[in-house]
Amino acid sequence: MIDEDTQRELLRQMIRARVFEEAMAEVYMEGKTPAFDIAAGPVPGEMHLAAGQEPVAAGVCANLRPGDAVTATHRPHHIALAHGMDMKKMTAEIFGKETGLGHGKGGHMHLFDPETHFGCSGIVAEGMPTAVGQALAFKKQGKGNVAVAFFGEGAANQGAFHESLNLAALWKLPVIFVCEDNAWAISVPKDAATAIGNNSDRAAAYGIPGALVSDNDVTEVYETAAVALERARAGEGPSLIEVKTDRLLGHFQGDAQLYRTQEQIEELEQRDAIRRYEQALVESEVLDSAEALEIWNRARAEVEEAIEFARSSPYPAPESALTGVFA
Amino acid sequence: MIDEDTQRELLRQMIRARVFEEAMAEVYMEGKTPAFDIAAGPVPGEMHLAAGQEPVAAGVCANLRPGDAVTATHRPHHIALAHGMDMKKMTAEIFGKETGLGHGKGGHMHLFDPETHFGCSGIVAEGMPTAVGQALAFKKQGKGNVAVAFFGEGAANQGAFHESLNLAALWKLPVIFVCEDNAWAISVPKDAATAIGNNSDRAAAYGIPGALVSDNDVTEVYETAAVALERARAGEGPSLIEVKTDRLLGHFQGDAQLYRTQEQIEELEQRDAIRRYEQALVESEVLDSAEALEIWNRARAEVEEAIEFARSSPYPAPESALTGVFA
Amino acid sequence: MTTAETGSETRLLTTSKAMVEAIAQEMERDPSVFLMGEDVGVYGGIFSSTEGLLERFGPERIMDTPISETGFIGAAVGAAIEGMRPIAELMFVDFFGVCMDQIYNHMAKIHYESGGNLNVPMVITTAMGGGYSDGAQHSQTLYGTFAHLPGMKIVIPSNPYDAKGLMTAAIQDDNPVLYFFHKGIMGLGWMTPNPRATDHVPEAPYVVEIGKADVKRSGSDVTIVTVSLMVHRALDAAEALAKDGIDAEVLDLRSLVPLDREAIVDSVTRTGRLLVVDEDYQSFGMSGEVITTAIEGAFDYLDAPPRRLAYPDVPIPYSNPLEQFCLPNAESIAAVARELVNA
Amino acid sequence: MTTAETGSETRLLTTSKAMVEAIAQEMERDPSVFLMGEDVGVYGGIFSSTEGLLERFGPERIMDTPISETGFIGAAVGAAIEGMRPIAELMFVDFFGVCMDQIYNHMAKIHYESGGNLNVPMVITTAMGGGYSDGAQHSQTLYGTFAHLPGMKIVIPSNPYDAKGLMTAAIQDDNPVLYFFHKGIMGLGWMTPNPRATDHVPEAPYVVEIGKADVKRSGSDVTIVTVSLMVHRALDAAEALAKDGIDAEVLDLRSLVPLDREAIVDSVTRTGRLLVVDEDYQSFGMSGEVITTAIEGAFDYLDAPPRRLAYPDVPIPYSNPLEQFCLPNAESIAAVARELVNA
Ligand SMILES: Cc1ncc(C[n+]2csc(CCOP(=O)(O)OP(=O)(O)O)c2C)c(N)n1
Ligand SMILES: Cc1ncc(C[n+]2csc(CCOP(=O)(O)OP(=O)(O)O)c2C)c(N)n1
Ligand SMILES: [Mg+2]
Ligand SMILES: [Mg+2]
Repeated sequence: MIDEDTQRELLRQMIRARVFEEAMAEVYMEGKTPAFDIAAGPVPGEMHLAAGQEPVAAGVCANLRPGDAVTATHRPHHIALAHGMDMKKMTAEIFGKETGLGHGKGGHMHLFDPETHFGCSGIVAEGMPTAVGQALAFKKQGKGNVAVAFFGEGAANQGAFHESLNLAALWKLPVIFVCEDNAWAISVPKDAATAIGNNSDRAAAYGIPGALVSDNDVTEVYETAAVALERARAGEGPSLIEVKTDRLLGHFQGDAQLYRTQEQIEELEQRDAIRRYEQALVESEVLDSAEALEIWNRARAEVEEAIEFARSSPYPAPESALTGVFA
Repeated sequence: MIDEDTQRELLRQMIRARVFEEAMAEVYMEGKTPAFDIAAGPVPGEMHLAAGQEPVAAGVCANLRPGDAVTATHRPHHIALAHGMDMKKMTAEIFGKETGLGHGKGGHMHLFDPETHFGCSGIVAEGMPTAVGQALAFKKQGKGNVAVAFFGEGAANQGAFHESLNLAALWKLPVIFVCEDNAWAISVPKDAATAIGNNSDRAAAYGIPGALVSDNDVTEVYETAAVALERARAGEGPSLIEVKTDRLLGHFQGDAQLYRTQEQIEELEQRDAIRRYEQALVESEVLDSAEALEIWNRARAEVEEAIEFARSSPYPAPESALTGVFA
Repeated sequence: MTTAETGSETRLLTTSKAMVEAIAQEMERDPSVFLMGEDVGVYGGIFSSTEGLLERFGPERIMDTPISETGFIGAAVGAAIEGMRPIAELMFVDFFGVCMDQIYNHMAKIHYESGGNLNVPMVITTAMGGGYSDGAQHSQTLYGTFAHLPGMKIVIPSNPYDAKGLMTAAIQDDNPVLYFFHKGIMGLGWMTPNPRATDHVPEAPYVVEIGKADVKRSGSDVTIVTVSLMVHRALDAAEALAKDGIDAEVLDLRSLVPLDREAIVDSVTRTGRLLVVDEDYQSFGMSGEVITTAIEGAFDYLDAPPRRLAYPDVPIPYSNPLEQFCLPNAESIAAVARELVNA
Repeated sequence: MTTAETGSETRLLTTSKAMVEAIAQEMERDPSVFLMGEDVGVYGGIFSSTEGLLERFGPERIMDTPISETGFIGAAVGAAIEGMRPIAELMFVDFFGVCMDQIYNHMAKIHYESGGNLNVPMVITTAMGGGYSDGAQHSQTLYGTFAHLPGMKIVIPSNPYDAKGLMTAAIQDDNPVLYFFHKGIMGLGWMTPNPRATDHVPEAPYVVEIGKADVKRSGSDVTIVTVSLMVHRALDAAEALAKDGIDAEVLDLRSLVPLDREAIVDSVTRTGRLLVVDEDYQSFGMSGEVITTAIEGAFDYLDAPPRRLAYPDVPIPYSNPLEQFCLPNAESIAAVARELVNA
């Protein structure tokens, strides 16, 4: 049974991420209407939002300790926030500003934060070996820390998945592999890409535990991750966790989603995991509706502040592009 | 029960390969003594011999039909021969001669033969996707043919293994994956590289059958391959077969094998699968000792002839190096 | 702008539609052609490079793949040596690192290693180029990387007409061909509008020969050699230069392998001045090769040392002012051309 | 031949032993240094690049890996950003295609993308080069491919002294460094003997600065620019040329990134003639970059158009006469140099 503080924290983290993503969806369209130009507006480039996938990030990251590392993908915001990344610096990076994490050089798919040991990569599955290496370093340094690699179900058919799991299992490294199975890789459904139903079954190919969380439930994610993390911290090696989750929006903003029906999308919205969890906490009296509303409002204020910070920050000097290739 | 003709043929193929490898081991040293120089002699470069692994090649290839394709690795001779490659052209290629399969451009790791649909690659595991593609072509062409990818147990930890198996399983392609588990990848033993004991267990990660042949027995290889091939020809998709086999020699010629003991090597020699099979056939009266000797003698004559052909063939014109990049 | 005469009706097409038309016509003509890649089916290609093909040819010939580039590009190699003519899409060229072994150690070498006994007739299509803040892993051009490695032809169209004719040629070629399309020339509704991304294209199939550069604007004072989107920037620069009385020739290489060295030498011999514009990283790439070609073939005709304006040797930054600072554009091209002419 | 003064005893060492000594000394000094790769343990590296290290440092710091280059090179990247200083061996550079994404999209870019907040202090060691009939997938040099892509330093020693000093520098560098060693300079007992592969090497640790070219022979008539084994071939050629009264300077670049453009320009300014010798594929690579550098910096000092002698743009053939035909050697270098001087 998860204690009540943690339950409220899980809800809070999911709400923060959701509010952030919804705000991004709006900001992203600024300057891009009426004629959509991907390069235009305060937030240019591709924008992959994770609305619907918050339970995975919140449930896993709530188990992490200072010094634990996380690598994420092209869809990193919910994870970065749950792992404690500074929302202002993150937003400023997404706006391409000097005050951003990478002074505008990284962008939305390249959020690197030494403070929270967070990194991400836009190359599918290729963030996974980084986590393996972080875990290797932790083991060598005797730190007791763990690394977590998040990746999509689409990534599980890439060679890097296989090599990462084998290496981590072989060397009994403190790393957790978390597959966010949102059923889609852009327009390609999982069953058109993956020869079996559940990636968690692939854990057996490496002799490690594989756990399946089948309905995007933050409680179950939390508890499953706790077991895996305990194992990792005890020096018993990696685990693979697969969470069936939902991608409520398009692959990226602007995706017309012609590959799925409006009904399918509405169905996902109806089973929204955050609303479900919020309701459950209210019903079990962990919080009341007013407190829930307060969480939403605080998240809105925090996100607004972060966006305001990003907006009002200066762009980096153009010629700074030429520096910083080497330390 | 395998019919007697086939039994004799299995023995014959294994013996041909063994005699070939032993001859190569000798020829390879020509011009390299007393001071070993890898570039010297009639057969320069790396030389990976497969003595000990003949049951895998013979047992699988005896099931193949004209038009079936095979891809092999850096250690390809036994497979090429069992699959019907012309021994003369193959030997000439290994000698770098104009009469070789690739007119001297390929060499020992790059034997390509359109007649037998044979190819190989020196990059570990990267020959596997080729076989998947050949199977894809056969399916599209409605040919009823099958492709077979041979690879080592070391290759099973490379990303290409994973991608190939998933793709083949997903598309139900007529392809067989045959892992020659000789327990070593150069100097690295399997258990220092592979998180689980049997690669055949990895078949489950792709929802395909995985079969284990545990003692380098050509009969068992033959029968296991027969099942897999039937399945493939019936349109039911790929299978993974793992054979525990023995590498009697070093990784390549010149390898001092400091990573294993002389005793270990002798143990392997003592359980030599060819001698065992020969004895069994004599005991079960499939052939008598004279007939067995005759097989050895014929193989020796064939190999000698091939080497003689290679020796007496001319080198390609040096400037031919510059042509043939494009068709 | 077009050199070939086809005698057929032309229509205004975007580059992406022209490219798709070539694929469709070759698929009609030759049943051994099929296409594989990520999101090439219902989605029609992230950059509309396969739009409408699934509807027309069905899922057996237009195949969505897992995210397994080594797997499916390797499978294309295997299918090609068995007589098929696969087209495989690598969604962004930036992803080459996950499948390069199949591309350069297998696709590009098997013909040679086999002593000519096997052909590998396949096409890899891939999107390149930045300018829209897609960051360091989604904005590169990288054609120099591929052009350095022998055994594959490298084709880089700049406009709809060439896109169609070069695609037809690529599919018909018995060799592996890498076909790079710049996102900014495709004529996509969601990229910064580019008037040159739509043009008259003949309906009937035709071939633009691989290995022939094309003078997109002739001039007498300076030769600007480049490819793809930078052809458009160079043409804009040439217009500005014309107002200053500088007559620039714009040579579109169209392919890097084979490289039309004769065309480079010929143009430089006439103008005496060379500027190479390159969206790929500056060092060890196209700009050095083109300049060296001019040195080897037209040294005595040079009135000034050749110049280059390339993407600097830095990863591609995300932030718009940073990225735009790095990219050559009409103004910076014209500025260097002026310096060169006045040198 | 050596420029740095270390004041310590020297011994005759092969290149491989000099390289290993640097690794061992850095591992003694800095507990965060460790080494991973295939057959780096008991075997000691296929080309003796790690000989004796396992015995000395044990399996925790000298780690044999599975054949999973993406996995373990990626793990090196992850370990590096967490404060370790890994050395990862890619057994042959020819295998880069199975792990290039980790190398150029991760190792080389994370520092830049992070706005300088993360360092990736790691070394990739890799064997290159042919000449001994190892075929198209095991004989390449490929340094041009890596030098084209920003974010990693490229170091290519030619002799024992440089091998040690550059290795020390590479390990101490806070940036990713690719360290290419040519099999033919290692001094292996089983390769064609090479007298320059053994030389005096100081016992005490020392650094050869990355990014500084070295004049291996000074001369006044022609500058021969090259790296690694081709430095030896060029020195042999220079001896032959001296007999003809031609005084050749041999400039060993030692690193391609950073490229010591000043040294190239300086030498060419003095000699007026440039020959680039390159074991990598000719086009779109080192030879073009060096020539362009000379054009940019010393155009007015050139007495003749620069020349290049490179590996031709063909995959590497297996058969000895074919491969030797393609490789530059002392005779062919001297022949081109003579043409250049007499031009
Ligand atoms: C190696 C590689 N191939 C293709 C892509 C293009 N791409 C980006 S995201 C994506 C889909 C990823 O699907 P999944 O792993 O399920 O993550 P999701 O987008 O669902 O979060 C693809 C194909 C890429 N970035 N990297
Ligand atoms: C991608 C790649 N990495 C490393 C090598 C070097 N190498 C050649 S063979 C070999 C061992 C292969 O072991 P295994 O797959 O078990 O085949 P075996 O040699 O035992 O037949 C290695 C590491 C290579 N050729 N390709
Ligand atoms: Mg997904
Ligand atoms: Mg093995």
